[in-house]
Amino acid sequence: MTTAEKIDRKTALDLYRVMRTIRSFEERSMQLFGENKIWGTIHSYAGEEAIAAGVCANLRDDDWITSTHRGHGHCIAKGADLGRMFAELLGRETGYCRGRGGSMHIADTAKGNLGANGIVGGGIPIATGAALTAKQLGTDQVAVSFFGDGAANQGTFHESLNLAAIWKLPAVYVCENNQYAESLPVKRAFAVDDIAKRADGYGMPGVHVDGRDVRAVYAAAGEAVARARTGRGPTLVVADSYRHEGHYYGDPRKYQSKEEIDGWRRQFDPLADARTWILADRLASDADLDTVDQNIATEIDRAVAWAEEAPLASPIKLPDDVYASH
Amino acid sequence: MTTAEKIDRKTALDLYRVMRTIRSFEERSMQLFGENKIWGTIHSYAGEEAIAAGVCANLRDDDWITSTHRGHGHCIAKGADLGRMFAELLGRETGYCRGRGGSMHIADTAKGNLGANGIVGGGIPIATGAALTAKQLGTDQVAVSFFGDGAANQGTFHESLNLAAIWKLPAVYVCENNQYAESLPVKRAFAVDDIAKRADGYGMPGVHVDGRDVRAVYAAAGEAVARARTGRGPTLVVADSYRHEGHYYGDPRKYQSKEEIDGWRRQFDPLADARTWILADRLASDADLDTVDQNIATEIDRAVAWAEEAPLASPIKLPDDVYASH
Amino acid sequence: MQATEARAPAATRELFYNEALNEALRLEMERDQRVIVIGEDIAEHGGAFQVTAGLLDRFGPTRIRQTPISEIGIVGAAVGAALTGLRPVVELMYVDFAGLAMDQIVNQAAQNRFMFGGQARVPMVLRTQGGSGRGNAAQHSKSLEAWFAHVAGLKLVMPSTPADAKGLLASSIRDDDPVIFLEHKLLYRTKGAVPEGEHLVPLGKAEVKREGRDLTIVTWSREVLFALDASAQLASDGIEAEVVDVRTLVPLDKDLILASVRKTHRVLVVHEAIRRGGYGAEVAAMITEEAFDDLDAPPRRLAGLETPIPYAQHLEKSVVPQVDDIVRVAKELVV
Amino acid sequence: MQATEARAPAATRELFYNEALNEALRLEMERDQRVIVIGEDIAEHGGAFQVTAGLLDRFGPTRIRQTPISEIGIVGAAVGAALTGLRPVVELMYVDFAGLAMDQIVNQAAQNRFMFGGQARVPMVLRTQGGSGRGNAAQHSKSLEAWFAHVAGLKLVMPSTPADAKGLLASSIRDDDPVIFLEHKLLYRTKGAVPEGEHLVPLGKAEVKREGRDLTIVTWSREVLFALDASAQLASDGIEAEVVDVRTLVPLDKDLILASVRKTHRVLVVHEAIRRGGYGAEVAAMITEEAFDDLDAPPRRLAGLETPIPYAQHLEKSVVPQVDDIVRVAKELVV
Ligand SMILES: Cc1ncc(C[n+]2csc(CCOP(=O)(O)OP(=O)(O)O)c2C)c(N)n1
Ligand SMILES: Cc1ncc(C[n+]2csc(CCOP(=O)(O)OP(=O)(O)O)c2C)c(N)n1
Ligand SMILES: [Mg+2]
Ligand SMILES: [Mg+2]
Repeated sequence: MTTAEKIDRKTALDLYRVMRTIRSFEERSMQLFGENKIWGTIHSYAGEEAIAAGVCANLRDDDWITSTHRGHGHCIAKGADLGRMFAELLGRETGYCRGRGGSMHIADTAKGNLGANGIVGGGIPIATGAALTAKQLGTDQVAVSFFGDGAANQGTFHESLNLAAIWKLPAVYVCENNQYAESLPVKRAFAVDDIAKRADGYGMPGVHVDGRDVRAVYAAAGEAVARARTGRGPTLVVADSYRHEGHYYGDPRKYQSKEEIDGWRRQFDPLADARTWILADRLASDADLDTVDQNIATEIDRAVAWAEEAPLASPIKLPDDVYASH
Repeated sequence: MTTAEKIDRKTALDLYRVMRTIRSFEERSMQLFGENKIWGTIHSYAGEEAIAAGVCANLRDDDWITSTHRGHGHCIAKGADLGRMFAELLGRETGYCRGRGGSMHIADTAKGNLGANGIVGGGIPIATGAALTAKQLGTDQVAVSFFGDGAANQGTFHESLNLAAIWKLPAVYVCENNQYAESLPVKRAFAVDDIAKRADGYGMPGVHVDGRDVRAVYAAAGEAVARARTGRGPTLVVADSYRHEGHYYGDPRKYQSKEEIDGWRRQFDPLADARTWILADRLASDADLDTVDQNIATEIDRAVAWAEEAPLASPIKLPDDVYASH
Repeated sequence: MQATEARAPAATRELFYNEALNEALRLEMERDQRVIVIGEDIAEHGGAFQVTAGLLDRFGPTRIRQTPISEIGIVGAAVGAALTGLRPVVELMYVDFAGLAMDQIVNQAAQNRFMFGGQARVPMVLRTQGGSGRGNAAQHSKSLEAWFAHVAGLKLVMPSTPADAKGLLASSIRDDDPVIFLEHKLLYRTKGAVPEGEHLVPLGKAEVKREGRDLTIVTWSREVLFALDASAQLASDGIEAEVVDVRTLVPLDKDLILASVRKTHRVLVVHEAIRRGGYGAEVAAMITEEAFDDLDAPPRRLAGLETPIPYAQHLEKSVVPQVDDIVRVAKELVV
Repeated sequence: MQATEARAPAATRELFYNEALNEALRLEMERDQRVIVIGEDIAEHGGAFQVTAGLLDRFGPTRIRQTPISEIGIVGAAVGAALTGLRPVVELMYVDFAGLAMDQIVNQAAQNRFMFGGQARVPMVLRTQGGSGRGNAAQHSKSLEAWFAHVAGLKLVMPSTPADAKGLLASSIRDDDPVIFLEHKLLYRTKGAVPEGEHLVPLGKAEVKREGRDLTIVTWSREVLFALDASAQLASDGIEAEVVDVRTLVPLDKDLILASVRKTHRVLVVHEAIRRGGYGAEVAAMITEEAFDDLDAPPRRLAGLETPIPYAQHLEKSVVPQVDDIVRVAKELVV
């Protein structure tokens, strides 16, 4: 485990703000889904906010990420506009993908988010390719791939990490171990305790970090990003975490007991934890944090209202949107 | 490295016989290819005989193997009939696959050889499935997958080893590290020195063995097979080796220097080595071994003659051979 | 394989399509110890579409073998298991993931028997589901039957009703070749009468789901339901459409399709997959080749637009054939 | 994109098909630093079919990026590279290996632009080769164009001559969408006149490779050569076949094909891939839909038998259309 470092007020508040935004975004999406305004599927990132926040705080706008089906958090942490995100979920013309993508496919290429991905493990090679671009063009950009514990058993994980290692690419592989891949608990999916051990097999450093603690994630990712940016190659970061909700909205969670859920949820709440240490370290007051919370609540309301006012995505000429050149 | 154990006369002679048979088979196939009697592609196993021989000496007829594009050696070591092998290469009706398969696709299911495979890494999941059958039906059969260093960078390797580890399957994964995947040297394909290290990431033992020394292979595989047979789960065995010939018949080997080839070929000749230690350990005399060699030479001649006498494979009703039931 | 359709009809009950599949799995697993189910999320959760619900309790975790997310590893393990004595049924959660496992499906499962000169058989079923209609967007909504149809060595089944689902799944499990069994996500919660007990529908037999004299609609999977709805509307305009449910795309029941076309002289082929290179092209080309002189008009195809499936509900509907589209094109064809 | 065909004709030389491809790669790499080649065995060895021979020396190992055997990783890396500013050309050694990489080809490369509402483009080329004729058997001899044609978001090119190979590869590299570029293993050592310097053949344009009035043979890739040979034989029997080389399967040049059919009234579609679900079905169905009344006979298809490709030379020939087969079927059609 990488230990957390002391953090200044600005960073602490930034991290807190991102985490709170993600949590509030997820709460509102769930609500909208419950109201039948969003359809398809959504996967809540609640409980895992520290990972996206801690990692992306180390990134520039021109660094790249690839994200997952559980992608709202990564998108927000990389700087997305909430209104355009809601608009996407609501199938509006103003959505990031003009209603073509939905929750599982939001990209925000202007901010370096190359996209969520409905294919488990599908983003890992893509981030690897982005890192190749940086290396090839001699920039100091970094590519980060977020993926779950489940994705670590996909062939794409294996092939990509090896490519990045032999080519010393500026890539960071962030495995969000939220204990489950749908209904399959990690202990039934791995015969090895620490997923980070797999890094040894590729000849890259593997770091295991407490994904609840945004300071620890921030520090570990900071090291990995610096390593990548300075040409020292890729890193695998495994962050332990827990998803508060079911795998998807409506998951009956037959594979978990109520005790387990309640216990873990209490134990794994990076947002509550952040509040605690921020106060304990006197980096901000209760009132400061309440203000952050309120501002975010207002921002979310505005974003939803903006999205709901927008016209539905236009179905005209969909076939013309398939190719860039005709 | 697993150290070689003392070996008795019968075992030594058996191992020698199998290795010599493989070598002679390869020599003759190359010759037939040069005479335009075999077409397509052939990949010589010369130089790697100790691996197939050492591993398969631990197997029963009802144990399974999956093999590779470089599959003649595995096939012979698992007990195949040389005549039917040559007949296959010569496109005869009496060939193992009635001329449909050729060198890259010889199977001998009666002896548990589920088949060579033209897809690098393609046999690894299949062996895993065979091991699942053994476990499911409660037999004590074992499944061995042979594959190259190149295949160890395929997704199938990763996914299969993980499945076998979590399910404790009676499988043995034998990685034949002959230093190249076509023109790519292992040092450019891996950023890790020892491929066997990858086993750690799956929670299974990884053993690195000198693939030149049939005694070492026999011993290491013996342990792995015993482990599998007694329900203790899978093992990854990595055997270092060198292919004497090019990747395929006709390979110009632009990626290797003459010095390298000559040096390694001298250094890596499991058959010459075997002769040396068999004599040194007084397990057999020069004359004994010469007799073995001569018998094999005769057997090969007979096998080729038998194959050449057979009719060409019949093209009639090929479409009826696609399905088992209509 | 023997059809039971000739025997005295069994008692039936109304079941959902996914319940019918579940029943087929249960019965075949009871009948034959070698049948196992292997896939993601199929144990406690009962499968993404509840097709394996309750089977874990009945058969335990070794026969209901839940896997990590490793599509090619899983399909390949099924190939190996099938070669060595089991009869695995793989659940691939979405057909869209087939691109991860296509090598084992094609180069290994489909080709094994031929390539090795008939030494082995590969009795496995790959069950999966496709189609749009649930807002799952481009990576979870495709219809890929055309890929499988174009592979020598696979059989290909796409049932549209609960009874066919049960009967065809049982037949597929008993078949000695690799069978791709494609369900549709919007069929799972459709209901229909399903025979109790053993019920086998033979592979390779299409069915006339509605008789008519004015045109033949050849279709499969969810579009069969759309075609039946459309036919009802057409009937009220005096147009009698015959609806042929292909059911098994490979082997294709040419005789039944051609007999219908020879009766109606007009044919509309409908499917949800994109039109370009869809299996509808094969069906249309086959009909033209075999029944050119019986045709009063060229076979028409109505199929998905050439786009990935978009997310938003109204967009999604706009790219795949709906009931109204069938009515419209059928009228054009008959006029 | 602009065709140079209208300009003054450039000087030509006789080149092999693989040399022509090599030249296109070299020129495009010189022209645009963002073009890189990525694949197995492409460096010192020069590619399994010598298409990248000499490029390592010229451009070095970072632009001629030789990879381990990791098909899905490689194709996925190309997708990521294309999204972020490079223009990668992937060499997939055999199209038969596409089953390992199909997910990245389809769910990622092809769908990216649409799925994300037009935010990005994926300017990559996947070069690979298929076809039988070298005794490589079932896992190294397939023709899989029908899979790619059935994917929304891919373009699909299959040149038959060295000049087209050069001109279409250059155009594909300059195209902003993912292009699947399918070569044929038996074309590499065929020769033809190839324009020097910049030579672009536009995507989406078929070409009449031989004019005729009695029937149209629509075909692509290696079968174009067979069709030309067959046409010569037919001519000596007084039958004048027009040979249309489709060149780009997606987008398909319907106009040119239909114009030919409207002239000859009879059409034979020939391809090497297995017939069931082959792209020939699409071409035949399209022709029937668009030119029914111009047809004197149903479009015929001549294609591969529905088997994996066998190893032995005489078996291999027996399952894919040969020159004699074309002659025979063409005669049946014209009588
Ligand atoms: C290739 C593929 N296989 C299966 C699925 C279905 N699926 C969606 S999410 C998921 C679990 C992913 O687990 P993990 O990677 O741990 O991410 P988490 O959901 O826990 O964040 C599965 C199996 C999929 N989308 N893609
Ligand atoms: C999936 C796949 N990719 C590429 C190839 C082409 N190919 C055939 S053998 C080979 C090298 C294999 O290397 P390795 O696994 O080390 O086996 P070796 O040939 O050294 O025995 C390659 C790249 C193939 N047959 N299958
Ligand atoms: Mg997880
Ligand atoms: Mg090797």
